[in-house]
Amino acid sequence: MGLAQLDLFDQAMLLFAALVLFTSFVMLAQVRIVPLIHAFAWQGALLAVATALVAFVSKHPHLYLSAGLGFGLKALLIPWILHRLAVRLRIHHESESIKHPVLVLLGGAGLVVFSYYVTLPIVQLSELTTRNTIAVSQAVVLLGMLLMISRNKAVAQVIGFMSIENGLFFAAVVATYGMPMVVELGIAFDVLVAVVLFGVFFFQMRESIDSLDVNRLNRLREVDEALSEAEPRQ
Amino acid sequence: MIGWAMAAVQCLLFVATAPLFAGWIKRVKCRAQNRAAPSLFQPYRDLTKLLRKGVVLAYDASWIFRATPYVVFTTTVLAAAVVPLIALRLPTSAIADVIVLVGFLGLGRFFLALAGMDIGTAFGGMGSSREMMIGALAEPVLLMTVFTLAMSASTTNLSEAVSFTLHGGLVIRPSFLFALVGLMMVAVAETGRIPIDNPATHLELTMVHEAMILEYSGRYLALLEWASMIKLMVYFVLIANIFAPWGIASTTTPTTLALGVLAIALKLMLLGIVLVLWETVMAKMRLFRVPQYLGFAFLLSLLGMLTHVILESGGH
Amino acid sequence: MIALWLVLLVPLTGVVVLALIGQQRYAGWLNIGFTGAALAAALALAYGVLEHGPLLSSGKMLHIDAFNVYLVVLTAFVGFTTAIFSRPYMLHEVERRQLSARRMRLYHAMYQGFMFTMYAALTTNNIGILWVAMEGATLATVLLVSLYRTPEAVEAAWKYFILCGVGIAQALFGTILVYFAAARVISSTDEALLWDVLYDSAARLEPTVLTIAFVFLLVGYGTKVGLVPLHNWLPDAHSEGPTPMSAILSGLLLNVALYALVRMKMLVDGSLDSDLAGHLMMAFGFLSFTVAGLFLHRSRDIKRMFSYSSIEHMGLMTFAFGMGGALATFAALLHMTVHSLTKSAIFVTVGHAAQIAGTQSIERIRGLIRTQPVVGWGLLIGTIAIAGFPPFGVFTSEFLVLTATMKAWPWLTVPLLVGLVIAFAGLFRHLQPMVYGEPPAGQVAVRANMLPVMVHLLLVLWLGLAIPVFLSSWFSEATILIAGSAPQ
Amino acid sequence: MSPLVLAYLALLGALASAALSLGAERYPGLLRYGSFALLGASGICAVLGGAWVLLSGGRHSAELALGLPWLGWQLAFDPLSGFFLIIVGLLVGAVSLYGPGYMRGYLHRRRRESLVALGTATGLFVAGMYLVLLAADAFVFMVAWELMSVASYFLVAYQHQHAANRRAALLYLLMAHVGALAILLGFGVLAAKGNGFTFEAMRAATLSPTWASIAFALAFFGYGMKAGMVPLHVWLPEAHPVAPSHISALMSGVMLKVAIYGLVRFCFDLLGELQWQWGMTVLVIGAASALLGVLYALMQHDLKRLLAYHSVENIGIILMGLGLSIIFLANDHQVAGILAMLAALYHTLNHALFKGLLFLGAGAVLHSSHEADLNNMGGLIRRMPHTALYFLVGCLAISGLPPLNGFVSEWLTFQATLQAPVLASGVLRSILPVTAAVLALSAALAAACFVKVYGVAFLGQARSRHTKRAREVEIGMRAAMAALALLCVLFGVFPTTVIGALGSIPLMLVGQGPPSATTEGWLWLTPISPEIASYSAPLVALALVATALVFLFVRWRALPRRRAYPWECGFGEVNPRMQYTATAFSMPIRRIFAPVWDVEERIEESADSVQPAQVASIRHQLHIHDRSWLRIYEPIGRLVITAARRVGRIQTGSIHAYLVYSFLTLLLLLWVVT
Repeated sequence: MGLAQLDLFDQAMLLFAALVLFTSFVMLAQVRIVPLIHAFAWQGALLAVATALVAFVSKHPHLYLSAGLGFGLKALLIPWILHRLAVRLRIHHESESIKHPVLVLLGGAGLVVFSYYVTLPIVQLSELTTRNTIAVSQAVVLLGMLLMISRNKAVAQVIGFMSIENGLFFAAVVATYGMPMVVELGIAFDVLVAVVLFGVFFFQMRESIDSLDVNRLNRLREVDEALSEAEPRQ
Repeated sequence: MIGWAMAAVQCLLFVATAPLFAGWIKRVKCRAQNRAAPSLFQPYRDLTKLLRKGVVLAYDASWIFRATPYVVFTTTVLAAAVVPLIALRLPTSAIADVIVLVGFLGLGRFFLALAGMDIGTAFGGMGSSREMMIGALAEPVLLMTVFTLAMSASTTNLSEAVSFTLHGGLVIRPSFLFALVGLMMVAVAETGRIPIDNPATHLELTMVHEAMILEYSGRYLALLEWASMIKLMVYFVLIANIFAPWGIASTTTPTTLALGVLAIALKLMLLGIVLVLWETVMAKMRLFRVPQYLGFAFLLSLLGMLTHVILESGGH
Repeated sequence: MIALWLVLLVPLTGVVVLALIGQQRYAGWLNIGFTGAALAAALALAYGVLEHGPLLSSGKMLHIDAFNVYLVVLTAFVGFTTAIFSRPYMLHEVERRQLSARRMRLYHAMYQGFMFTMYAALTTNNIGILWVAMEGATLATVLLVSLYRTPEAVEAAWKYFILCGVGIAQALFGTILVYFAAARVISSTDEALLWDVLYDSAARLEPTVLTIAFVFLLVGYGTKVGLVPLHNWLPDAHSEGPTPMSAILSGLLLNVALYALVRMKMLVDGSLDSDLAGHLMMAFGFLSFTVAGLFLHRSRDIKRMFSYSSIEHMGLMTFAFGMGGALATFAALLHMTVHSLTKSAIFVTVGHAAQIAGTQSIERIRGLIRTQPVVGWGLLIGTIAIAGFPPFGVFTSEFLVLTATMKAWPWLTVPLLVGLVIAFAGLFRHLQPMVYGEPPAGQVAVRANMLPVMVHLLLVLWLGLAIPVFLSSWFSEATILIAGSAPQ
Repeated sequence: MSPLVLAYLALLGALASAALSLGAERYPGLLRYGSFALLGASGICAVLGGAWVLLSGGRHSAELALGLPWLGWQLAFDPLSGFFLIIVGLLVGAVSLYGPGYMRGYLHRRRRESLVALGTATGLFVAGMYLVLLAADAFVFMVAWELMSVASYFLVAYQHQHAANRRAALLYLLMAHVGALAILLGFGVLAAKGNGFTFEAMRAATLSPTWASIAFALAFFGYGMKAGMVPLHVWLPEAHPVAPSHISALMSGVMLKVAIYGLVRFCFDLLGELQWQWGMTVLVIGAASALLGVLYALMQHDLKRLLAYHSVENIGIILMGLGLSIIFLANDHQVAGILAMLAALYHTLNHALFKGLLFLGAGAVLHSSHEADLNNMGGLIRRMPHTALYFLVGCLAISGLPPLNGFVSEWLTFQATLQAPVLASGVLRSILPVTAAVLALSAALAAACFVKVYGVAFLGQARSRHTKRAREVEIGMRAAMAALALLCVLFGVFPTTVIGALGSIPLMLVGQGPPSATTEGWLWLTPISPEIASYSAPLVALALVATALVFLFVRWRALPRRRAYPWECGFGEVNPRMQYTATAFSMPIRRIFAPVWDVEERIEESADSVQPAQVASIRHQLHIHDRSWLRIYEPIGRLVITAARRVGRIQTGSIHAYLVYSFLTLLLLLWVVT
């Protein structure tokens, strides 16, 4: 059914979905830390709003709760923590150079197409009005991974990780009107702990390799210097 | 019982006449080389002289050194006992077949080689090393030739094999021809004749058999010499009776036996002459030519085997 | 039922208590106490299940059947013995590496936390909670991996965290998809994540969705299992963390991840009529098996080496589970048990060996048998057991796997055997110089507690000689649950 | 009371001795007397039980409540197992006599090896061998088989302070493992077709010729690996020498036989319909092993290594017998087939005896002179007269000389090959005699080799200080060697009796006994019929005994005899360095068969400082390598290493790469499934 047949709220919901996807691309393109964090916060906020809309449309009151949860966590708390960390680690002015930024963005676009293609069978099954957004959520997940792959700064990787979480959250909301509450809570708890731990790790990294550049983390590997020690078989 | 008696007699005859055969060969050889020849019975005189002499032993000689002559003599006599000389189907021929015969000679060689190393001189070791090398190469050839016969006669029992050729009448078997030549070559090699070895010389670099028994004297030497004469005769009787069994006694009546004696005597004289001619025209080989010589012999025996399989028994 | 709750509550209280007083010297004893209590509860639970069959807690929160109950016992047991080993070991570490009291507190608390997540993952009836627990396991152990704060440790921990986090996220997406499929056929959406409900209505779930879901679940939980090429975190985490951690990671975490994977496979198999899931698992298992075998040849760090061997064995199990069929499944279950017993024993021994030599580098560990026979022989015999020599249990399971393969996929046996041989050669060429030969000057024995090793190896030996009736009946029931029929 | 009880007792005895030696660290006496005594008892039980079942025939089965839940350990005890059990028992008995004395050498060492390891591993090793022979299902068979391998691995690695020994042990265990897995697969084929691991089920299995051949190939590979056939023999000369000598005796004398047992059991009992191509393979490989084994042995001058290579040779001879048997049976010539089988079995028994004897002798020499290298020995016959005598018997036996046992079995093998004319196929008819020639060649070379061994080690003059100081070994060790030597003689002189006893094995496997081997009474051995071939070992022995009497009489008469220096070509004194060394002795053969080895020979002449024309000193270096090593094994090793390096590349250490892996895996899978 075309967009026109949908009522306004649905249309708005789809709009927000599109915006969420857009923020993912923004993050993908954003090279400076603080704006990156802000973009992430925006994504969280948009996500929360979209969830609230879904709640309103589909009359699932418990979704309001998860919307609130998402907002508090993903739009306020986590960005705030990350920002503070960035400041305390004095990396909030740093920016990093991405190799072939254009290629990365094109790849991201390709991922969107791919995820649409993959989720097509699912979409055809669903009769929820929100079904088209499953592709979007999966795209957000994949884009998050792409972000992690393309960045060298630990903070950026964390944000990528979080945006994957966002994608999942969004998927849960739009595909199935949210998971059972207990699961939602569990996930939220895990995410929170994860962020805290990430914070701990920033400092640990800082003190061990005094940098947050994950490229420096390459001591543990099996490439060729092992060969010299490898004694002849017999 | 009579059979056993016959067998004993034949064996004794064999042992007794071996020096005669050696004497015959020496004599013919001298004649062939225009030298004054010793009498036919010279070997007997040598043996008796040696037997009378006392023994000188090297300081390091152990009991092996002293036991060896007896072992060698016995094994050779055993070998002689199983070879049909004048009569067939004697009980002794059942004691051992041709493979065992080879085994006997091998046992003798084993001890002889040990004795060579017992003294701890360079010569002994040299002789043993060469002897074992030649023996190792000669043995398969010998067995191959014998197997050719054994397979056409479908037996390894010598007297059975002989009677097979005897009663088979005159059949021309290409395989036998090859086998004959192969066997003769092996015989020459095994009995230490030219071109493999020269019993007449003690030249350090060339001697094989003599190097091993260099330290022997007195009765020990006598036994060894005698044993080698018997060995020589064993081979030639083997050749004579397997490839030309005619005249050998298959029944034990006086006439046939007399005929048998006559026949074998003639064959041996003939073969003696052949050997002498061979030795006169040949020159002693270098040690490392020996493998080629024996290899050729092996090839012949192999051909004999194959011709037997392909040409003679292809049918059934 | 009480036992069931106890299994969960004991470690939870353990977390709290040890988080408060974990820094004391006697905390090690407390740790042993808690794990021991959990073991007792687990045994009681197992006994109950053996008597009255599977049970489902009120509110359908927890669910115990033949499959997970023996894993609970195994987990509790290995956790217990490892705790016994960890007490003197960590004290020695404190002396040697100056671990601060704070870190010891963290260590003990997180040890219990990890155990709790394991139990939760095993006993829960809700595949969402299962996911939460698996993620929780990562969170609980990640700080322990970086306990020593060396650059390598931090790096390993970071990789562990990121890779497992991302991986597990895929699993969550898969879970969501399963939920999505289930929500369409199951009336009450609150029950749509409950294992028993899902399992009963598996046939009605939408195949296409579940196919995609399984892909995500495979990648997700497969990362935890350590399937090549998702395995890269595993050797790092094992080699850099404290040895007791390596022991329970190898002995428990991988098992539980595989458990989750198999549960999902059961669902998918119920829905799909093709055994696509099985083939995927076979492929991954086989790849991991061979690649890990080759990696063994290149290891320079003893703990890395044995973690590669873990990958290899997990690969073999995944392969067997994927192959399905009564014999293979039985073999895989047996292999799970013997592998975690043997491997944890080996890691315990390796810990002592590393303390003796003062390094984990294979080149520098020499002459263990001469220095401390009990450690040297322990390592040697443990390795012989893990390499699949009878009369140890690993041989039994490998024997069954091979014969099952010979029945189903005759031609796969050949590469399988080649893989086994390569892995064996890789292990032994590194092992021999370490245990044999003359020790370097000044190498002295350490205070070692080899009791866990002995117990584990004796158990493995027992399993190799004869599988006790109750255990084999467990396995058979589990096999019936998974594969539909019991081996005979 | 059934033979099984005795078998159980043997098994328990071995296990008990293993358990007992756990205390050996504190009380070495426990090992030297307790566990060896138990081993001896178990050996006796094994011999008795084996003899019982061999003579009475029939199969006694049992099931132990061990192993898989749905399949206990199946045990069966039939003439075949019985025969091999006798072999094991005999050697174990001898070793238990020999061991305590030999252990002395390990007790008074500065750095003492763990006696616990030695005793326990020995016990388990023996127990494993017993169990292999009793096993009646694939599972327990494999368990026992690997137990045997692992235990013997510990024994090979026993003196592990030498890196060479460690390498040998690794190689040994590795190849044993490969072989075991091949065997396992072989069983797997049968089990898959006959659905069941029990031998009963496997016998019932019906295989397509292809699958049967695959099963045979796997089994032959596996057992051949253990038996040490060319080219899978490389582990053998490495592993056997480095173990303590009595263990070497067990490994070379018995363990290889257990592999032969497996082959016989698998081919003749389980596999059902035989195919002549298998026989051909076994025959040809056997011939190759026999020849190459002895050729390599000739080049050795480390005594135990040399003996190990001779094991390869004798295994080759046994395989030839089996191959012939398969060929004949596959062509329905039962008589010839049975003859060949008996020849193989007889040679198995004989090889166990004389190889055990020789290894024990080598151990005795090592024990009292601490020399393993022939080129340092010499003149031992005067210092160790008893050992010398027994060793001589062993040498004669292994060289296949009448009237000793080695000759009988080789003679039977020859007789079997001479049955070739009965075969229809001309190819076989022409190939069999050739293999016979190969057998003859290897036998003759073996004789040469043992002339070398005995002449260099025991005769002549001592070449080293140690050897000069050698003393005769103690009574127990001598008794062990004497017993084996006596058995060698007995089994050589009364072959007819032995053949008669072996009759029940072909009766079980083929369904009929040896037709006419024993018809002429104990005095005459007539494998096919008196007309075709006959051999009367007792009479031959009689003649030799007569000679011996004459000899002794002459010595007693003490005819005039004078001692003097040997002829030394005019150089003053004859000194030991003038003697032929082992290397020199085998030089002609090295020249002749040069292509067989990978010989690297270097001669460095250093010119005299005063007159450069003159050569002051000559250094001669000779290294002889095993070709199969360079050709086959090193390439495989390199292959694995390279593969490992390639694979190592994926572990780059960069987290991005890892993320990419999982990312791509995900995408790939998604793409695959949709």
